[in-house]
Amino acid sequence: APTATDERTVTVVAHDSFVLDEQVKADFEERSGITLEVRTVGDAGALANQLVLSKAAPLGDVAYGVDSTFASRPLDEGVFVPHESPATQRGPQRYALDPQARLTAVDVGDVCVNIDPAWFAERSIPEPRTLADLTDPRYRDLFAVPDPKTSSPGLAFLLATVATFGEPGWQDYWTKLTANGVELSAGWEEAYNQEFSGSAGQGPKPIVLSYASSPAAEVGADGTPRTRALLDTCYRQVEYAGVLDGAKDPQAAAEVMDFLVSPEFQRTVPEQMYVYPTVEGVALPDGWERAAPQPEQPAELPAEQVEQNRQRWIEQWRALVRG
Amino acid sequence: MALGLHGMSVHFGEKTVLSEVDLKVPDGEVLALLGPSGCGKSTLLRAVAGLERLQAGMVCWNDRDLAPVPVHERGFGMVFQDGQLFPHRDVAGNVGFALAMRGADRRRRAERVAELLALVGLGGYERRRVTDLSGGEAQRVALARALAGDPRMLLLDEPLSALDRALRDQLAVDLAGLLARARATTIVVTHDHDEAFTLADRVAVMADGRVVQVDTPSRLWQRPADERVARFLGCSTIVPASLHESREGRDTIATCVLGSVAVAENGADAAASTVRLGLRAGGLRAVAGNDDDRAPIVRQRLHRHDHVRLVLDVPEMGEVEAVAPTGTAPHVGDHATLTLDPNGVAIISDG
Amino acid sequence: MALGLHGMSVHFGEKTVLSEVDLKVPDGEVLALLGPSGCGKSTLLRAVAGLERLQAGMVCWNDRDLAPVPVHERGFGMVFQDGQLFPHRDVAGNVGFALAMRGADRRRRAERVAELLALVGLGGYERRRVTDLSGGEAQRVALARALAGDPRMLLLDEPLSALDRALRDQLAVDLAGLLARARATTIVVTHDHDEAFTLADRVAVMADGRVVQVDTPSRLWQRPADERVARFLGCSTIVPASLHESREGRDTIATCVLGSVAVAENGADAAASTVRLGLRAGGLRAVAGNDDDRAPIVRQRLHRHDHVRLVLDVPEMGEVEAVAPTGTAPHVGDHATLTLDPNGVAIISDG
Amino acid sequence: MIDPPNRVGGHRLFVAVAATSVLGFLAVFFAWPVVAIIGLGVGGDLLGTFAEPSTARLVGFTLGQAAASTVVALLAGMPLAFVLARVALPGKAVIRALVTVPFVLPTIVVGMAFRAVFDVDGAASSAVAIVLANAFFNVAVVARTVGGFWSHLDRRVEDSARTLGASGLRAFRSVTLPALAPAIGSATAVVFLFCSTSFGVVLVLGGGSLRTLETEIYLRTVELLDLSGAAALSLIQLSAVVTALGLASFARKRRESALRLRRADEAIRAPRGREWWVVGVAASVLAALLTPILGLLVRSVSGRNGWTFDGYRALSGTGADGTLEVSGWEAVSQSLRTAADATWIAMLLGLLASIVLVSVRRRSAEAMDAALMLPLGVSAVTIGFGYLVTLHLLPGDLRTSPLLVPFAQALVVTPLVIRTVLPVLRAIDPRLRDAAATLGAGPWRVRSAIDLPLALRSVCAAAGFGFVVALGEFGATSFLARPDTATLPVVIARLLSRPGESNLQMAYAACSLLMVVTALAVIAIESVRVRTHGVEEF
Ligand SMILES: Nc1ncnc2c1ncn2[C@@H]1O[C@H](COP(=O)(O)OP(=O)(O)OP(=O)(O)O)[C@@H](O)[C@H]1O
Ligand SMILES: Nc1ncnc2c1ncn2[C@@H]1O[C@H](COP(=O)(O)OP(=O)(O)OP(=O)(O)O)[C@@H](O)[C@H]1O
Ligand SMILES: Cc1ncc(C[n+]2csc(CCO)c2C)c(N)n1
Ligand SMILES: [Mg+2]
Ligand SMILES: [Mg+2]
Repeated sequence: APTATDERTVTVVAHDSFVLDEQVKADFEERSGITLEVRTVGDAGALANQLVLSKAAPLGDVAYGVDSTFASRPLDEGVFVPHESPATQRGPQRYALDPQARLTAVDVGDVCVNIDPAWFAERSIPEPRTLADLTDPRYRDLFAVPDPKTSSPGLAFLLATVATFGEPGWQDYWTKLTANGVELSAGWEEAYNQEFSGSAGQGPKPIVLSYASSPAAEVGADGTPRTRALLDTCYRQVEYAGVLDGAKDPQAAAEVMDFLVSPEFQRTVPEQMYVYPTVEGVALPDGWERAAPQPEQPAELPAEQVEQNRQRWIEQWRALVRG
Repeated sequence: MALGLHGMSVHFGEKTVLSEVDLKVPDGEVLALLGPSGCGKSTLLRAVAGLERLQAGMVCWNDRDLAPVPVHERGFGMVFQDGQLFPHRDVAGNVGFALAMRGADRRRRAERVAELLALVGLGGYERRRVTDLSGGEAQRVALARALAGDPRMLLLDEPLSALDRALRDQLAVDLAGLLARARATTIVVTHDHDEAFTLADRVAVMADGRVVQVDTPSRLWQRPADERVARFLGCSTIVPASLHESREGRDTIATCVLGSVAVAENGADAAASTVRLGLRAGGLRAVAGNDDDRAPIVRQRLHRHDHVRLVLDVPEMGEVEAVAPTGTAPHVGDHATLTLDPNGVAIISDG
Repeated sequence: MALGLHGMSVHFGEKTVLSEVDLKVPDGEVLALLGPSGCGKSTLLRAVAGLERLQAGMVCWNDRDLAPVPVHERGFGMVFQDGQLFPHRDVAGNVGFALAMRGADRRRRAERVAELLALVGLGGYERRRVTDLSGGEAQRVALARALAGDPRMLLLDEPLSALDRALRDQLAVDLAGLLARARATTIVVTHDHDEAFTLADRVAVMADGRVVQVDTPSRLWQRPADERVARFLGCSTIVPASLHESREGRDTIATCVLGSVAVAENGADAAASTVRLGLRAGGLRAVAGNDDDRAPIVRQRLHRHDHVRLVLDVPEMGEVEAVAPTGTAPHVGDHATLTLDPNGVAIISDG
Repeated sequence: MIDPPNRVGGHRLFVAVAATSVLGFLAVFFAWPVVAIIGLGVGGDLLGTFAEPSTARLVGFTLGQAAASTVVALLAGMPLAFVLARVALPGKAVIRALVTVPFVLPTIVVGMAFRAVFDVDGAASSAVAIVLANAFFNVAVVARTVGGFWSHLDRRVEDSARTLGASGLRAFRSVTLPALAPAIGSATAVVFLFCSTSFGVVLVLGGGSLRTLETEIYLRTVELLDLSGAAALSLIQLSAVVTALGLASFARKRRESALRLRRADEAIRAPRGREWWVVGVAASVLAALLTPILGLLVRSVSGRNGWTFDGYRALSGTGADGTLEVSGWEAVSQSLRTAADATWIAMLLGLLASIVLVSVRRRSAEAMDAALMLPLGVSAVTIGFGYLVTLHLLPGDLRTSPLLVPFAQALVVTPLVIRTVLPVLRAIDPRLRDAAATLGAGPWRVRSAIDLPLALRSVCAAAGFGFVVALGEFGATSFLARPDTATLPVVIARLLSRPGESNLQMAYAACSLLMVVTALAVIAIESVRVRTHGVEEF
């Protein structure tokens, strides 16, 4: 068994949203004798691409947060080495991408349309439920969405429409959506913080694209969420972790991988990162069941299909929406 | 009355630099401004131009207060003591500036610039950078620049001080002619007494921020208003004297311990029988030799370009300055005989 | 030989500003540098100080080439023509600069600064900003600053030009005394001929980048090397003359169309029997009245502070300048009689 | 030919060493990474990217919006520069600090503020909003660079123009403006570069539809890993920047003249006549700058249910559910430390470079000057990704070193230091140095007794401004900073990327804190007063 005196450090290269609960981290370090260092390098896209670029001299030992839409490139480039934690079989295997098990699904995020129920209640307008509802003239000028080219939830939403309406149905859908006055922004930040009436920004629009987990952050003093995710509009993004080829201490890196799918860590991902654990049997925090239940049948597209078509879909979308 | 200054005062912070200056410069007159270093001459010119804020008083032109007229509409040309050429413009760009401000066309401007440069002896300097000029060249460019605008009034702050004597004499004469022709009212600061004579109709003497005397040049030299003016104008020896008419009754004779001399008396105060005489070095002529034991003794002897200047010890009087011709001047330690020369004698009228 | 310039040339681009200047200034000598505006005086001083690149030649000190000695190690103090006071230092900070560079302690520095300021008549000005000084005050500060370092050589570029006559005369005398005591070798550029006499042991005259004559002041005035120098030194009339000994055999007499005059002959070329005379205005004295029809006629009459300057038309000669005493000067249109005054007559030796 | 001896010797060696160090730094931390990352893309379809019609549109829009923003910033900045330099006003340090504050505001925050005001639906109104927002950031550059220089100009040159018949405005145009030209040129170049690499503003206000080379390079590099496309665009960006700099230096071909510099406080007086108009315009500009600032301050204390200090209270924590690894206060101290490091590195480099630039021949100076400006004109992403593929080759993997952040920031700050100090150094009359030399000052003493004090004000201003730039730097910092060494802008961006009222509230509070820290830092750095014996603050 490793002793605490071993000078073992594992650097986790992660996207900007990665947060490690201090207590859980301390416990792990105490238990394993491994010091964890976190290095964040940008959003999920930036992470994947930086891993590729720094393949020859990796930035760390373990990568956290490679997203299904960006996974194929690092896999093709051989950035990761296989490692299969025993816990992988208790959930993460559902999202397996790679027969060699070089990537392990560590969390899932569901990008869903969020609404501000109070806004609808005040005006006695029925709440929308599905993607199709959003093209209804009743919801004209009420929906804010980030651009799929410049924003990762924006891309997920485009994929949701593709998954829902198929090709070329998604294009008709977007034509209608545009005609219905969808508000585009470059980033999620503007759409959610500035346009959305349900957030602290108290913007003008009661419908916004965000995450299934967002309502958990918008819980008022009375303990009830102000906003609600439309669970029939979701698209699932899966995030993976893996051991980097060239890790200084592959053994320690493997231990960290095991840690990432351990219940101790998995339990923290909702509160820390607003995503859901991949491991079964890990309970969501109190209140999440009500405020941010996980959608049961989110849309999904196979990673390789996304990889192949992403560029084209974005271009088509651009042509459609931007004219 | 072209220019009138009435009770004009200028302060810099606590310091009063001009106090209650009254001065009138009639149309077309050239007034020379003389005064010790730091007495406020430059400040006076700047105030007239509208560049200094008056604490009190007025600057009038043809009896109209100039306070509401901004600097550039006064039509006053100025040569600054330190030139203040525009470093970003070449010589022609500097000289032609006033014309450009008036929208004169390019050809007209070039002609006038060439004309003025020729006047100041810098023909062909149009394209030179002003930062490469010698001190005297820069000063001449500044002069040409001020003349270019045909100003109704010229304010010249030591415009010729950096020039050698020959050029200076010539430019002073040229300038005098030019001023006379243009009938531009002018105030010129100068330290050169001869220049004041050549150029000026009247001379104002300043001291400590005040104008203490204004007179024609010859009257100023002959009748300084007080001892300070007299000393400033070169009278190194001041002696009491009595006035009386000459035997022929045509001249007034002044008699002092150093002898008697005919003085130009302008009537008025001939009555005052005791006055003080201010003697310039040239007012006392020394010749070697004097048998009297108590005769003046030469203490110091300095060559000047056309005479010798002596300092002599006169018993019961102290040191006096005198001149002697180069060839025959007494030597240090010699006894000498002093005579008064009317050209170097002034009557101080305050006494 | 303290300072020696050997074939020194300085160009600015195409332009030759100094060409092959040879000049020697022995230890402790004060040399005045005279010359028309733009002839290269300032450039010569700058080159001696090490501030200009020499195209050719050498600057030597005690016969050692100064080329390898950087400016700041030459120990040459300089007063720049336009002062160049440090705007970010007050008066004391400027005057004490050289002492600070040597690491003199604060007390010593303050004492010396006070002493020098008193010398230039600015006692108590220590804390004044240099940008608030009048022109003359600034120039005196620049002088004090250059003196503070006790330089072994002083290069003064018109150090007194912005001062009124009285102060200037006094400072010139003070400066002369100071230079004599300090035995500092000095080159002083001046436009004031009297100042050159007061200060200088010898005078160098420049023209067009060349030194054309170096002589003692009196010899220079009496024997200008050529017509140009003579004209530069004020000889407005040049006439041929013949030399012969006076009847008593003591003096040399020069005779020209305007009369005869005794000239100081320094032996040597007394042999040359025909020379040219350079006449300054003061070399011709005019008195009113002349019965000869072909006598000179007064054309112009200008008052100077202690005499009248006349321009007369002399038949078969053209215009000449002459002086007359203020009281008795002939008027314009009068016939006049001219006499030569030995003090204003120079013999031009080249001819 | 014989050199004047004061221009040779040890000093020349120093200049050589200084030039080598500065260029060495530039080579390692700028040229190498940029060349390497562009090199990775060169194999691909560069020509294809060049030829795309969208590329021409990108270039056009990038340069167009940058030029327009620069013009607006100049027009708005000049009256402020005048007021800062020439008008007697109490509390001018505070105004100077306020003018500087916009510079540090995170672009996303400013973008959102402008979005709230402008209806950014149409491309035209977005473009206008982009231009105004860019100008909003950069008015400070103009006001400070030009104002600092202006305060030392001798008012009497204007006086002489006035006596020659020039109205106040004419005198300004024909005499003051040419004298200010070097400072205006400096400011123009800097602002133009900032605006042509404007990123956050363009994204937020362009709503994803208006794109510039910078946003496109970012997307291609970071999201698409289309290195060849990015390389093509980077090459275009570089050549556009080099061309613009070249044109600028061609335009100021006329030699900068030595000027009579005066103490800064000498030309200050109460405004007269038409000057009041200028003061009025300056006041409006100031009001316009203050509006978003005040808006942010108000926003930071208003919550869903009225006034609240929750945001400020949250600063002592790490965000809701531990969004951050550091508390707000730790971020402040990290920001201050990093910015201080960046500032001293940049001051060192900038001053060395300035000395080199005034000491070498004009031609080489121009080239080196331009080279030092380039980091402002190259995308932070290009540099950041360049680091990724190069810096591990140096001993000690710098890519993960906390030192890299100040180095990267120094790269941006150094040109600013040079642009502020150099015009003053060049305006010093060389004859002052001559005078000092004749009084026994060697080349070093001349630097320390003449150049340094005369340029000190602008050196301090450069330090102050450089510090602010480092405080506000986001592009490179967000790439390189580790979560436990996050600076305030990084923290703010982080908070904004999370849902929840408390995060948003804390983001606004952090923004306000950043502004306050900035204002205080500017006031502190620039009020450094030097008064040794006889040397007054200049
Ligand atoms: N940097 C320069 N470039 C070109 N020409 C110059 C430069 N500096 C001076 N000159 C020219 O060299 C000549 C000599 O200048 P210098 O300053 O030595 O004259 P000076 O004898 O001191 O004249 P002044 O009595 O007017 O001061 C002048 O004609 C001047 O225009
Ligand atoms: N801005 C200023 N602040 C304070 N004092 C000043 C300022 N400008 C000038 N002075 C002082 O005012 C006095 C008058 O200055 P001014 O320049 O008018 O003198 P001046 O008669 O022209 O002297 P000079 O013949 O030496 O040029 C001087 O003692 C000077 O020091
Ligand atoms: C358009 C534009 N956007 C942002 C800033 C603000 N800014 C703060 S620090 C810094 C340095 C480079 O990152 C920049 C550019 C600006 N001035 N101009
Ligand atoms: Mg004066
Ligand atoms: Mg000169």
